[in-house]
Amino acid sequence: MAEFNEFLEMGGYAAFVWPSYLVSAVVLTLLVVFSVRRLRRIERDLKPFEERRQARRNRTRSSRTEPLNDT
Amino acid sequence: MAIDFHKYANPTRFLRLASAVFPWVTGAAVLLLVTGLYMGLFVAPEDYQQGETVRIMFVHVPAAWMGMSVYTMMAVSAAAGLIWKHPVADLSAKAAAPIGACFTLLALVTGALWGQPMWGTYWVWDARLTSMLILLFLYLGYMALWGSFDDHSKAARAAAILVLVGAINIPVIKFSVDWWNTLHQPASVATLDGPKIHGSILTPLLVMGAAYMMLFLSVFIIRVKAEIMDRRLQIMKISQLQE
Amino acid sequence: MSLTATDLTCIRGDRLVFDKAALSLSAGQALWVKGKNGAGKTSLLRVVAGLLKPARGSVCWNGIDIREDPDAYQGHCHYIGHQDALKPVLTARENLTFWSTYAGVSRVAEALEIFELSRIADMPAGILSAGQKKRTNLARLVASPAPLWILDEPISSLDTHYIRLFADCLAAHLKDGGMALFATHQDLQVDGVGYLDLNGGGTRE
Amino acid sequence: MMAGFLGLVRRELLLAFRQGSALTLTLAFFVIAVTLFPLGVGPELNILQRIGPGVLWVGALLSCLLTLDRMFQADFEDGSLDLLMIGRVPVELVVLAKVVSHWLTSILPLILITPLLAVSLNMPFDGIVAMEFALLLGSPALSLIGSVGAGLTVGLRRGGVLLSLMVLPLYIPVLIFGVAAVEAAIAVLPMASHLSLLAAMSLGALVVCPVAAAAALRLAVD
Repeated sequence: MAEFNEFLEMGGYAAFVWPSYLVSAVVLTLLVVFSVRRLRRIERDLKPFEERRQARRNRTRSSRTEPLNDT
Repeated sequence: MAIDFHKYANPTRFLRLASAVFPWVTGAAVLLLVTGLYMGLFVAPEDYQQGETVRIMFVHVPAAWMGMSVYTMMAVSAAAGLIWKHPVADLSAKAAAPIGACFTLLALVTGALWGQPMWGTYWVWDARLTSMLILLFLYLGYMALWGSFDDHSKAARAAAILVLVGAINIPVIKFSVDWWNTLHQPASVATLDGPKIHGSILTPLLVMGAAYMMLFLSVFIIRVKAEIMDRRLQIMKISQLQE
Repeated sequence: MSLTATDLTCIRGDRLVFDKAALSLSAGQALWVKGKNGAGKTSLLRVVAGLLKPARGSVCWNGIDIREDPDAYQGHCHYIGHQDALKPVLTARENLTFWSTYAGVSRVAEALEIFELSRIADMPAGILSAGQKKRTNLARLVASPAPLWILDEPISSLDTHYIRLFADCLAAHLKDGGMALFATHQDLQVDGVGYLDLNGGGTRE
Repeated sequence: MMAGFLGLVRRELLLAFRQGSALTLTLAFFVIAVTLFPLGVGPELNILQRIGPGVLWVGALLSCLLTLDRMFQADFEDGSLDLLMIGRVPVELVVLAKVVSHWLTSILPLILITPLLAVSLNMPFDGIVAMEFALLLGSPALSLIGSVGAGLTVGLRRGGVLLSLMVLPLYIPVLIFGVAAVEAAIAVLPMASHLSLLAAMSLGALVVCPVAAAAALRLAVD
């Protein structure tokens, strides 16, 4: 157990080493979380448009025979 | 009459490549982070001069590296966007800016935390910290410029001009700040370079550097994908308006 | 001297403004750009003037794309926009003198004379009425000759007398081998003017 | 072409003198900003002498920013910018004419009044001489870099704030070597290298900035 405490103390510099790791972890996780949430939000907003476009494409495809390349 | 200019803003090739690479990059990032932290915190010996505070270097130096290399990458993609008009280039510069800004901010914070035990104050106008601070301003200026345009393609070109002018100025700023620092160099301050880095410290540093690079790539892919989808969303909203 | 534009597509802020617009003008010809509001008349004029970059298609002056070799085209056309490009602090004469010397040849007195501005020539442009400001702006067309006139709503805020006066001016310009491309809501009754209907995207003589 | 260029500069100067406010605005701001420092820092002359060069240079930088965003904005609003873009004079020269007139109307007055303020900050005579040279050599870079910022923010809402955020970081090298030149003169050390660096920055800006500003203006009218 003592060894663990000694590790925690960081030779007396615990007040500097741990905060710098903590800040790094917090900032990077926030960055990832916000980025992923933004992507989810945009995909959610895009869903109705995609479905409408798909529906329109199916209608036109059924009325026409030649294949429609999807850009 | 509405032409289908999704081609204009829908680079599926990039999306396919990105989603293929994404799992590998994220996996590598996690793996490298874990090994880097383990080596940095447990394996690396403490430094004879700085003691345990040298471990801060493992989060400070990679962040500084990334802060600078992301800005360079933005300048290159901005140039590509202006010259070859490739829509993904503009989007990738816009997507990378916040990540670069985060890394620069981390470099500043961890630099200050590292400086305190050595110099007794949190902020010392050390040449590298000052250059990092100026780099952060350049990032903020870039992101603020994006925010103040409503027309996307104009914002892209304006931001590209700014990041290129900024990139041309970075060496001049770096030179003048370094020179300015030596002019006002207080006598006995050990600069951030610290002791000559030997093996046991260097390897965790390089592993952490690679980990930060992979982390950048994975967040970058997420953000670029979001930017591309956002462009498609705007275009769809407007073309819906027109029908 | 000829101006041709082929397959012009203009996109403004992700909005398609017009598509596959085409036109051609040679000496002595004029084209009236028609279309309802928002059809992109102003955008078309700005594209032809070289201010707006078309998403697709090209504008050629004497066969050379104006984007590739701007020097050949710059200075050869007058652009009259919605705004009057007058500095309120300077007098009408000073404004005209600046723009004409800027373009090279300066015939300010004659221009003031034609547009009946001599009486107010030395008053600060800021206190002129909208009609007087528009006439001062139009006087630029005469103060320094240029082969191509690109006019966006040139006769808005003019009364019938001055509309007639401007129409004669335009007719004289065409007779001298000049060219004009203009968008307006009233018919100028100048003969030999084709028109371009932006809604349909095609041109009819 | 040259007639057009000179005509544009003459018009800008005429406008500046007709609307006297632009001229006095910058001067008044510079004087007030500099006099704030002794009030804030305290009247001890040796402190003032120590911070004098820095205060004057930061003051000059900020005052130059004030009139920057009007450099193209006024022409954008009344439609002149469109005509300037398609006129006979290439856009890069139009930018240069604007920079020259901005320098003459905004920065030259600062340089002329600096000796007065330098005395109030207890700056020795050769420091003042160095300050004048440094300002003369370094300030063109301020106008040139500023013109790029002004071009990028034409037509934007709250463009002024954005302009300073973008441009100030790029002013730092000029600030550092400007102050260094004056401090070297005060300490009777050679300052030729600092002045030559300032001149180099201005010349470098002369090459890069008109092209960048012209590209930005093409964007604004697009």
